[in-house]
Amino acid sequence: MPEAFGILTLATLGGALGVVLATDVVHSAYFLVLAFLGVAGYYFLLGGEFVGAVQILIYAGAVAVLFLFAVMLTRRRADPVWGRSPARWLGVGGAAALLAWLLLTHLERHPWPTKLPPPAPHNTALIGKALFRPFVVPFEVVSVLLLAALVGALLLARKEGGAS
Amino acid sequence: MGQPYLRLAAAALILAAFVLGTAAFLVWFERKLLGRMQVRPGPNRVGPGGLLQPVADILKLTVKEDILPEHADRPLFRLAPLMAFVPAFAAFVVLPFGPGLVSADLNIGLLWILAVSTVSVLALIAAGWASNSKYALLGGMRAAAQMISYEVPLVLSLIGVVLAAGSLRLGRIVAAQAHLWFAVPQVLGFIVYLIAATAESNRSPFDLPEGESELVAGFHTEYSGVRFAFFFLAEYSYVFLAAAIATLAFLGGWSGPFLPPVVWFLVKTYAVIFFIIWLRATLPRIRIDQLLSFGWKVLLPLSLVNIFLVGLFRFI
Amino acid sequence: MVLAVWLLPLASFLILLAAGRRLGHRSGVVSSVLTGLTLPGVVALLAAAPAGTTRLAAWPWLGILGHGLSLGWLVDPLSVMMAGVVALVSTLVQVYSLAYMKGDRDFPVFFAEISLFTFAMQGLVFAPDLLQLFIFWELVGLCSYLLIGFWHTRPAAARAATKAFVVTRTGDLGLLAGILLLWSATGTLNIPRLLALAGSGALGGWVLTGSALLVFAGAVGKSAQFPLHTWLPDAMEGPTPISALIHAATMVAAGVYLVARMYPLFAASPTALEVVASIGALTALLAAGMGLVENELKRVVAYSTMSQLGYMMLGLGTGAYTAGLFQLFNHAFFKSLLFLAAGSVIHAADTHDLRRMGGLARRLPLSAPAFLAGALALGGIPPFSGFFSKDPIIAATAHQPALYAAALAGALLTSLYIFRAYFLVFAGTPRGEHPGGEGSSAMRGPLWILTVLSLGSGLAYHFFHRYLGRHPAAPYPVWSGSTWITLAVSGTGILLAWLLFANRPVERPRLAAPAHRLLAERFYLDQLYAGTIVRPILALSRAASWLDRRAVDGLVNGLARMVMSFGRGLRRVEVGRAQSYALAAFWGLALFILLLEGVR
Amino acid sequence: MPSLGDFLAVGAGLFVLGLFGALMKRTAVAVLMGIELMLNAANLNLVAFAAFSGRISGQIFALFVIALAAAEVAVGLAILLSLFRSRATVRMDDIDLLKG
Repeated sequence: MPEAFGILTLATLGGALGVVLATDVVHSAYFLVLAFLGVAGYYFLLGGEFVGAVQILIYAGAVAVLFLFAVMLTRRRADPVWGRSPARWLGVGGAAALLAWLLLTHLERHPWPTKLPPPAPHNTALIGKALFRPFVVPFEVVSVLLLAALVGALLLARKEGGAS
Repeated sequence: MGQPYLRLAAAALILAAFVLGTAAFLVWFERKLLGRMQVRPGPNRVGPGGLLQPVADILKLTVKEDILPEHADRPLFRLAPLMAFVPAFAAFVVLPFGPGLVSADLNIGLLWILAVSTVSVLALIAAGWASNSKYALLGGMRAAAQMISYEVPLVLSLIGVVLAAGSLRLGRIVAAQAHLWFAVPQVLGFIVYLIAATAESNRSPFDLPEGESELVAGFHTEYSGVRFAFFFLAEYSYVFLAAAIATLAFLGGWSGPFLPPVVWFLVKTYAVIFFIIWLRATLPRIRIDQLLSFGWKVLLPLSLVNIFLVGLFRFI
Repeated sequence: MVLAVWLLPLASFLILLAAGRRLGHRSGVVSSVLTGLTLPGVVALLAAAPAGTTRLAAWPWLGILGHGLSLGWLVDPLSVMMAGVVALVSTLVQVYSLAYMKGDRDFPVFFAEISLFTFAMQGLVFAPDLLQLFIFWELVGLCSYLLIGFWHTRPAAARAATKAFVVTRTGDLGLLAGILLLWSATGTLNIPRLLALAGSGALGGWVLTGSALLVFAGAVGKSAQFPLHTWLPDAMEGPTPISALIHAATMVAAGVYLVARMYPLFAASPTALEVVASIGALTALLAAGMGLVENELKRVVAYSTMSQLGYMMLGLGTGAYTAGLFQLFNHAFFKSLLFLAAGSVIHAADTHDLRRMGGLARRLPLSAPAFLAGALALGGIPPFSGFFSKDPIIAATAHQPALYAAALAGALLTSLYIFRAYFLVFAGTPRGEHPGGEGSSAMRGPLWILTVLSLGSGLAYHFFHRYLGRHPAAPYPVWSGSTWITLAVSGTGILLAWLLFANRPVERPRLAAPAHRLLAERFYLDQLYAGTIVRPILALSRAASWLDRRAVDGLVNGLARMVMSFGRGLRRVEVGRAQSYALAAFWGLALFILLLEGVR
Repeated sequence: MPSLGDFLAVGAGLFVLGLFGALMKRTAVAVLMGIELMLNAANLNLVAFAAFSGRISGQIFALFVIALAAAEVAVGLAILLSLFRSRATVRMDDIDLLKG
């Protein structure tokens, strides 16, 4: 377990770092996939196989592909962070450092539980029931939103004057 | 502490051997079958009935010069074949060959296979992109478009099975077919699945990403040697995987009289593989726009009808 | 029912507002039909509110210091009568306007404004609360302003509209002051409660008299009574149907209605009643005199309106409550008739000037008798309706010699001026080119109906008296001792008019020249106002304007310049880049969290 | 055995990196990637809390977030494409129509 956690942390944070530091946006996208997979691994570790599988399916399978398509269609690859102005570095770097410091000091102050309660045997079934009983309304709202996003994205991405 | 990892490593090793062996065998199987269907002998020089032909091929590929195209995106170029193979391998992990004969019996097995296999799109795009060649890039993009399009009917056709079995665990799905194979009540879903799975694994008549007459060899045009072998391996792994899922989800899995379950499983799987190869030998390649509109306008509605019917019958 | 009567015109207004342009000419039909539909509602109300009953409905609307202002309705014989008049005249006038306004560029706007007016008028009539009454009172005033200035491209119309607005506003100020006075004295604006207070004597002394007189000031302005009468003749710049509806039958009668509505308040104060009666008598006399020398047909009718409103006030002031209201009722019909007939005449003669008309009787076979019927009703000749209301009013003044003399003199002048107009228009030979003839059926129908009503509405005398009677006291007899005198006086007027004006080619000043000038210049009241009120106010306004431009604007502009320069500074920060904004937002959040940390 | 705090720390790191990327990158696509990283960090926290509290709702929330993120990416990239078509740029610094 600690070993798995370590490997996943390496993958996740390494991937995220790669996203930020890669000069090629395509590389960023693949680093992003690494981070996504790492997060999915955490979900498995935490007993949420369903969410983990969905994470792989949606993020690694769909979102990442969308990103790659967008990169290739907009034909811009180089994006080095190193070329930004010192002021920008100071502003953003300071902000990030400040946030990290704030979060980590707060995390340290609190005694967190270390023992995971035994995972429910029918985790996926539980999720299904929860989705269709107490969470039906948000579920339906999300489905409507997805439909709206689908139509919206289609309209936006269609060529001007849309043939057919 | 070391115990579970040791077991994991052993399972992985066995699986890897099996995947490699299966892929190699499939290469021979397909070539031989295609040859017979086209009234020619097929491979017949190396070993009995040409059975050792794949071994020779692999030896040849490993010793071949590894060519890196100029201006290629080196890290991605090197990574792409692995990316293609690893998801296939990961999918095998949850595949049950018989009762209890499974590396990791996840309770979301089917979903896991679906999720993991989508990741292989990334490999095709990476290969196409990194080769810095327009044929490769076009092939990669086509592959991505095709796989994303057929992912939808594929998943939807399996939802009917999940609904009927009430579980995502592959073992349970097989058990639910003790009396009747799902292929019978859900014949619509079965057909949709077969077509979509064939398209998913980029096989003829849906082999547009590597259509020789248009794109040379598609996304792996620039690949040679071991890297090419990996793509080859991955493709045949997917064929096996697709057939195995068809067996598990629609054809009653390993259940059958007299023979041991593993044999039944392999027999059914190879029957499906035989059918897929038969398709390749029979049908011409279709056009890209036909491909996409067929997926969205025919398969998708059909799979939805299937789900509706299953729900209706369960409700009754 | 009330809601239907009240809100149908509003619906019509909203429809025309939204779709007037698209409806085009059909908009008038829509409006007429919707307004006409309120008539059955009024009939139903009449059946539902028998004499002596009061139904009150009010919903709290705005709370101020615990006193709820409410919106609702008050249904009693008085309001039902007035609503009936409004609905009937409004419907007839709209039908008439379908033809009269045909081809006007702003045809739908015209009907939208009439609908709004009708809605406002009904709201005023049914108001159970003085504040609601005031709101609709002002809305009615606004509609009047809009409709007088309907042809706003004509400078005279625009000026007349402004004048009407400003002059009536002067009276409204009094009304508002009266309402505030009543509010501060009693803490309620509910009309029945106020009236009960006034009737029980709980309200007395100077508050009672003061508030009554202030309310009366509002009525004076609306009803064009002396000294706030100057706007009404000018208001004739508006379209003739508007003159008939607003400036004869309904809005100007709202002043009389207000006095009747608040009658117990006046009845409790003899001083107030005296003032009402005196003003009424004075207006009746003066307006009749001015009408005598007027050369514009519509203005003659307008003066007669003022004069008749004076009679109504006189009736109310001398305690002839039902007679005064009956005069309002009858007047609404015969005065609309006169206006609509005058409209036909103007339509046909293409001129407003009496001196250029003549001999039109043959050309206008319907309008001539219609006008004659209106004139006879106005002159108080039996059996026309005016007789049944005017005679009791004059009879009621019999014990007050001054008022009686004024009323009789007014009656003489009334017959004289209206028959002067009649003879000048219809008798004799034509004195000008008269291109047109009788209007279309849409114009003739209302004329017919109003002619019948002018003939017949007097017969409702007994019913009206029973229905509206406040006191159990015996009704004034239709035929009393003074009736003979009144009839003789009116007859003399007609005879004089015939002698002086019939068959004369061109009118010559028959009266002594100075008197004629005095009357023609309307007693110099406009000039007086110009000198004593308008000019000082203008000077004050100029001073205020200077102060406003230099001091106030300077301050405001300075502030604006400050804000602008501040904005210019800020603009540099607004580079339009989402990332910069996000960064700034994040820093703000981070500093906020840090601040919270520090506090803890 | 990692504690809840460890998961939260990973989430925090992921969030900080995502923030850094979203604010620092020049290409709009890369900025969107940073935003996705932040969303993932939030999701990780949700699932971690859900697991350690033994309740399922955190996972449900994570599912919702995943769905919404997918929609957001689709629409965001579609906007980007139309922007690229009309202005031929995806540089964040060139997209300054909000300028005052």
